[in-house]
Amino acid sequence: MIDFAFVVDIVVLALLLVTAVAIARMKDLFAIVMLSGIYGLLSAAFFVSLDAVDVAFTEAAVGAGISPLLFLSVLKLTGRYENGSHSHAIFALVLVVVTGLALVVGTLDMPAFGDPDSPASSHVAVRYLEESGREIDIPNVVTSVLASYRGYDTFGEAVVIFTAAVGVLSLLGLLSGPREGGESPVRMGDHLVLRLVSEMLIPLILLFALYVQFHGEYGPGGGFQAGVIFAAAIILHSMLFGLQPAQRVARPPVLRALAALGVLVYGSVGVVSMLSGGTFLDYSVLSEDPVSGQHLGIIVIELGVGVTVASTMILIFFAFTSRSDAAHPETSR
Amino acid sequence: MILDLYNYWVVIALMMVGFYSVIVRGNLIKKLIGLNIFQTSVFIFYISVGKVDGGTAPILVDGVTLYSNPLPHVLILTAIVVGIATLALALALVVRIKDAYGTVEEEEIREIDEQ
Amino acid sequence: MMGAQQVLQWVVLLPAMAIPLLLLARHYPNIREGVSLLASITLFALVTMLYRDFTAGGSAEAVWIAIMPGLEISFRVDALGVLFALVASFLWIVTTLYAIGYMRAHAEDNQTRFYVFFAVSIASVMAIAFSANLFTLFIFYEMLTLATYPLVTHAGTAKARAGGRTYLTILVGTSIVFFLPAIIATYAISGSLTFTPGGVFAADTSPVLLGALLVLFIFGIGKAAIMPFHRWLPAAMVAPTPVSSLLHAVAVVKAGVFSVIKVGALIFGLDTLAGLWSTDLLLYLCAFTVIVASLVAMRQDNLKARLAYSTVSQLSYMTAGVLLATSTGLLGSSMHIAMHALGKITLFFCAGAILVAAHKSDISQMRGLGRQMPFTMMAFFVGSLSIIGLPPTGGTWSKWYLITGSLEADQLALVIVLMLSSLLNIAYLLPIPLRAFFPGEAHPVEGPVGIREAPLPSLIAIGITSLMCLLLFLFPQRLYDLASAVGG
Amino acid sequence: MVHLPVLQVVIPLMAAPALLLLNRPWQSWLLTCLVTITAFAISVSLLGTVYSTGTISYELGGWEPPWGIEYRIDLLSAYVLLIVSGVAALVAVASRQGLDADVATDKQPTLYVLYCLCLAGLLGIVATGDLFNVFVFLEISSLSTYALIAMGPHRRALWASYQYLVVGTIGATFLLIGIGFIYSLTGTLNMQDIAARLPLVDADRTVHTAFAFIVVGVCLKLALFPLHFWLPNAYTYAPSIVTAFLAATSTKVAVYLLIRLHYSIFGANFALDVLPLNLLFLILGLAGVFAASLVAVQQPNVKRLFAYSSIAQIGYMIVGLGLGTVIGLQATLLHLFNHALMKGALFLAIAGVVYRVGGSDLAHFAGLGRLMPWTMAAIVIGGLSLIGVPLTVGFISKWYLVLGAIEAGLWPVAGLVLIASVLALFYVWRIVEVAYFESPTALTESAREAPLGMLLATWVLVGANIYFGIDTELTRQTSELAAQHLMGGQP
Repeated sequence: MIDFAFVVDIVVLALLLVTAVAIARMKDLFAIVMLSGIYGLLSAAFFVSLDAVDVAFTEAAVGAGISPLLFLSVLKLTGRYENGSHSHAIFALVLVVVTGLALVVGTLDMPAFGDPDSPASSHVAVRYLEESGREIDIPNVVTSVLASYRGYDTFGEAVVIFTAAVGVLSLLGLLSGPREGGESPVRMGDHLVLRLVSEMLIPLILLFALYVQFHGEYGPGGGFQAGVIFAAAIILHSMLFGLQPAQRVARPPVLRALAALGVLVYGSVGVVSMLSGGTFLDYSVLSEDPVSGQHLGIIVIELGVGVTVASTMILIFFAFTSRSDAAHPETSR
Repeated sequence: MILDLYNYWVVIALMMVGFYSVIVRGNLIKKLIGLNIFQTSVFIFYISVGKVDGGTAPILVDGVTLYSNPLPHVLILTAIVVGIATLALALALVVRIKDAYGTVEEEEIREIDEQ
Repeated sequence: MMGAQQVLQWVVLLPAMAIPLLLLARHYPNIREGVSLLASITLFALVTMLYRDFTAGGSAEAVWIAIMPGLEISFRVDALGVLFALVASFLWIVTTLYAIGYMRAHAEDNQTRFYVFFAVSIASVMAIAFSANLFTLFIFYEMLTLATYPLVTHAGTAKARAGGRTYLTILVGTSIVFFLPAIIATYAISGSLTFTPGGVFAADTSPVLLGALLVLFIFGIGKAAIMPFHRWLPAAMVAPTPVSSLLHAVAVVKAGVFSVIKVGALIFGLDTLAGLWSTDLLLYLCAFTVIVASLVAMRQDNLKARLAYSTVSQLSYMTAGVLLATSTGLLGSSMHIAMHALGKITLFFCAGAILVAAHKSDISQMRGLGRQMPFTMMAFFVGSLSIIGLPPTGGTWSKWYLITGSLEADQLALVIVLMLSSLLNIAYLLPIPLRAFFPGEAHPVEGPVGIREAPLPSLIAIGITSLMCLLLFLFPQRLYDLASAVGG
Repeated sequence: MVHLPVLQVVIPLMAAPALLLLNRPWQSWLLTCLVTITAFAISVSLLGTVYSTGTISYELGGWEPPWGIEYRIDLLSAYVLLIVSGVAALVAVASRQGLDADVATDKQPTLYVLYCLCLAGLLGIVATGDLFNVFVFLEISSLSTYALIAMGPHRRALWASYQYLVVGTIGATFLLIGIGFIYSLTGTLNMQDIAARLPLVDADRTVHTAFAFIVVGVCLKLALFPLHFWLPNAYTYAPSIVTAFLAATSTKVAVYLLIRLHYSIFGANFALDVLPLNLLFLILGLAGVFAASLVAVQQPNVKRLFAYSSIAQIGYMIVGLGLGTVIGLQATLLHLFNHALMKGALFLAIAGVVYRVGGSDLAHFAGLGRLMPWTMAAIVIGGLSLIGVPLTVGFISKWYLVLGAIEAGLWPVAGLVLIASVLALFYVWRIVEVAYFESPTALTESAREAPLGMLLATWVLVGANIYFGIDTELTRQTSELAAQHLMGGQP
C-alpha cells in the first residue's frame, strides 16, 4: 500500500531540491529571490506534512514573506544581476562533498525516520505531551514548551530580534518622522482596484494578527507569528501608499521604543516571578493557582514578543525602503 | 534501512547546495540566499527528527494519544527567528557596503581594499 | 644594628629605592649623581656586613613570596653570592665615579634614564647573587636583560638599535628557548629548584636526560656567551663605556658564569656532573670558544670590540672550570670571577678614557698615545697583565687554579688550550700599551697635541681598579677562602 | 542571593532595551558602567559561592531539568564569568572617551545597547547548562558583535563584519546540526542529562559526526587556525574599544565552550579512540602559533599585529587542550584568564593611542614613549606578559604549558611553544623601538597622555597582569580544581 503522506513527502522534497539547485545556478537575483520564497513555501508545506504546524506557519511568514521582501528591497539598491564570479570552486566542491558525506555517515546510526520509540520522542518530550495538559492547561503543546518549559529560550529569541533591530538601526539609521521634500514618484495606491482591495484587506490582516496573538494557546500561532502578520499589514500599507503615510501611523521613534518595551515586558514577567518567590520566568507564582499563573505569564510574554517582533519588522523594513527611496531610480536597474 | 533515512539524505543534499552557494558565490546577496537555504534545510532536518509515524500535530485533542514531538518544533521556531534576524542584519550590512564600495561583488571589494 | 636577614633584603631593595630619588633629582645633576654614589657606597657597606656575618658562620635567609608551590622568590647568603656581590657592589662605586666623569665629558643625553636603569641592573645583580633557588635566579636574570637593554641602546641611533635588537634577541631567546624549559624540566623531574649542595636530582634519575638538561642549561645561560650564542656581547658594545665596563665586563657576564656555577655545583652537583655524557662535549666547546674568540679578538681594530671578544674567551675559562667537575676547577672559576672583573673593568675604563680624551676608538690610532695619557696607558698595561695571568697581578692565581684543576681532571687538552690562549692574550693585549709608549720610529707621534688625561673622577676610578689588580696578587687569601667554600 | 546565576545574565540583558529607551551618550555610558560593574560583583560572589557550596543549579521557569532550562555554575563557569564580566566592566569605564575617536556621539548610545547585549550573550553561554540555550545566546552575542564591528570608522569595518557574519553563521549552523544529532540520539538538551545518556547510546558514527560538527562550529568562532581568517579584519577595523572587549572576552568564551562541550558532554576520553583529536589539536595549535606569529611580525598596523597575536595565543590554548592531561587543561584555563588580561590591557592602551593620535599604524606610535609614557609603559608591560617574562601572568601560562608538555613527554612541543615566545618578542619589540627610539613626527607630536578614565582602566589590567603573575593563588587553584573536575577526577 502506498502511503499518501509518503508520496507527498517525496514530491515536496524533490521540488525543494529542484528549487535549491535552480537557485544555486541562476544569476538573476530577482528570480533567485522569488525562488527562495518558493523554497520557503515548499518547506512550510513539508513542515505541515511532518505535523509541525506552528513551524509551517512561521516558515511561511518568514521564508515566503519577510525574507523575500527584505531581499527585494535591498536588490532595489544593489542591482539585480550578479556578475557570476566564482572563487575556489574546486575547493568549495571538495569541502561541501566532504561535509555532506560526514553528515550522511552521521545519519547511519540515527533512529529511523518517524520512529515513535526514538530517543528524541521518548525522553524529555513525553512529559510535555503527557503533563502539559495538567501543568499548564493549554492545548497547543508547542506553545506550552515555547512559552513556559523553555520560556527562557524564547526570551533569548525576543532579544535576538531586538538585537537585529538595534543592529540595523546602528547601520542604517532611524528615520524620524516624514522627511522634507515632495512625495515620492507614482505609487501603486493610485490604482483604484489595489486601493480598494487593500483598504479592505489591511484591517482584516490586523484583525487576523490579533487573533493569532491571542489564539496561540489553542491553535498554531503566537506572539511571533502575530507580530509578523501585524508588520505585514503596515508594510503592505507602506508599499501601496508610500512610506510617509505609513510612518505617520507607525512613527519610527515610537517603534524603536516599542521594540525595547516588548523585551522589557517579557523580562519584567521574569522579574516579577522572582519577586513573588519563584525563579526567573516561573509563572506558577504569579497567581494563587499555578495553572492560571501559567496562563497569565504566557499571555503577557506572548504580548511582549508580539510587540517586539512587529515593531522590529516594521522598523527594519522602513530602514531599507527609506534608503531605496532616497536613491535615484536609475541606480536600481 | 535506506528508506528509513532517505528523508535525511535529501535534506543533507539541500544543506550542501546552500552551503556551496555560500562559499563559492562572489555576490554578497547570493551568499546570503545560500546561507538562508542552508539554514532552512537544517530546520527541515530537525523537524524530521521530531516526526512520529501516525502521530498528529502536537495540539492536545481528546481521544488522540500519538502526537509528533513538539520539542524540535519549539527549537526551530527559535532558530527561524534567529535566521531572519541574522538575515536582516546581513542585508543592512550589504546596503552599507554598496554605499561605501559601490559594489556587492566580493572580488571587486577585495580589489578596492588592496589599492 | 640590623640582623643579617634584614641586611639581605636591603641589599636587593636599596638600589631599587634609589630610583625614585634619582627621578626626583632629574633636573639637578649634582644631587642625582650624589644619590647614585651614596647608594653605591651604602650598598657596598651592606654587602660587607653580609660578608662579615657569613665568615662568622651566619646563614641569612629571606623569603619574599611564593608564586606557586615550590616556586618562591627567596634569598640566601652563600659564599659565591657574597663573592659576586662584593665584586659587583664595589665596582658599582668605582663605575659611578667613572661614569660621572665620562657622561659629563661626553655630554650624553638622557642621563637620568641612564642612572635609573643602572640602579635597576645593580638591584637585579644583587638579587641574582643571593637567589636561593633557580626560579628566583631566572626572574632576576631576565630582569637584568631587560634593564640593561635601554642602557645598550642609550645612544638611540640606528646602530645602537640594531645592537640592542641582537642583544635582546639572543639573551631573551636563549633564556626562553633553553633556560626556561631546563628549569621547568628540573622542576618536573626533581620537584625542587632550591640550590642544594650536592645537587637536587635523585640518584636514579636517567643520566641521558640529565646530560641533555645540562646542554640546555649551558646554552640557555646565554650571558655566559658560549659560542654560538656569544654574538650579543660584541653587539652590546654600542653602549656607553661605563655600561660596557660594569655590565658587560662584570655584572651581566658574571651573572652568566655565576649561574653556570650555581647550576653545576648546586643543581647537578659536581659528582653528578662528572658522570654525564655531555660534560666533556661542552668542555670542548668551551675550549673551542676560548681559542676562536681569542683569534677573533686579534683581528679587531676597534678597542671595545677586541675587549669584548677577549671577554667571550675569558668567560669560557670559567664555564670550563665548572665543567671540569673538580673542586679546584670550581675554585679557579670562582676566583676568576673577581680577577677577570677587576682586570677587564680597568681595560674598559681605559678604553673609555681614551675615547673621551682623545676621541679614538681604533687601536691603530693609539700608537704613541702613552705620551699624552701615561697614567691611562700604565693602567691598561696592569689590566692586560691580569687578564693574561702574569705576576704581579691577581689574574695569576685564578689561572693557576684553573690549570691545576684541568690537570686533576686529566684534561691535558684543556691545559694546552689555556696555555695557548694565554699566548694569544699576550698577542692581542700587550701590544696596545707597548706601542702607546714605544710607537717606533716609523710612526711619529700623531694627532693634536692638546690631548690630556681623562676627567679626574674617571682617573680615580682607573687608579682604584688597577691598584686592586696588583693588591689581589699580594693578598689573595680572603678571596681564596670565599672561593673554596663555593661548592658548599 | 539564590537568583545570582540568572541575574548575572539578565541584568545586562534587560539593561539593553532600557539603554535604547534612554538613548543619551553620557547617561548610557554611566548606566553601562553600573551594569557591568554589578555583573562583575555578581560573578565574584558566584565564584565565592561555588567555592564554598559547590556547583549551583538554577531552574529557569521553575521547571526542573531536563524539562526546563537549567543554569549551572560550576567552578569553570564561575571562573570564565569572572574574566568576562571583569574585562567588560573595565572596558566600559574606558569607553567614555575611548569611543570618541571611532564612533560619532549620536551613535554611541546604540553602541552601549549592543555592548550590553553582547556581554549578556557571552555570559549566557557560560552560565547555561542547556545545549540549545547555548545556541540562542551565542546568536545574541554574535549578532551584537557583527553590529559592533560594523561601527568601526573605516568602510572596511563593514566588509570585516560581513565576512565574520557569514563565517559566524556557518559556525552556528554547524553547531546547530551537531546539537540536532545529539538530540536525536538522547532526546534531551540538558548537558548533564546528555552526558549521562550518551554513553548508553549505541550509535558511534552519529555521535562522532555530532562531535565533529560541534567542534568545527565552535572552532570557527574561536578562530582556530586555519579557520581564523575572519579575525584580523574584524579586530583591526572594529572601534578600538570594541576590539579591546572582543579580544579579551569573545574568543575566551568560545574556548570555554569547546572545553565545556568536549569534557562535560562527551567526556574527557571520548573520541580519542576513533578521532586523533588531541594530535589534531596539537598540530593545529602549534601551526596556528607559528603561522600567526610570523604574520604578526610583518604587520604595519598595531591592532592587526595584536589580532594575529591573538590567533597565536588561541593556538597556545588549543595546544594545552591537545596535551590531554590535567596540567595541559589547566594551562589552557590559565591562559584563558591571563590572555584576557594581556590583550585587554594592550588593546585598551592602543585605544588610548588611537584616541590621541588618530590611528594605530606603526607610524602613529613614533616617539610616543616620551609623549604618552603611561600608555606606552602599559603596552610594554602587556607585551612582556605576552612574551612570557617572569612576574607577569604570561609566565605562569607558559610555565604550566611547558610543564604539561614535558610531563607528557612531548619535548618538541615544549620547545616549539618556547621558540614561538621569541617571535612574540620580535613583534612586541617593533612597537617598542618605534615608540621609544623614533622622534615624534608631524603625526604624533601633538599627542598627550591618554585621558584619565582610559588610563585607569588600562592600568588596572596592567596591574592585574603583574598581580596575578605574582599571587597566583586564585587562578592556579581555580584552574587546577576545574581541570581535575573536567578530567573526571574529584575536585
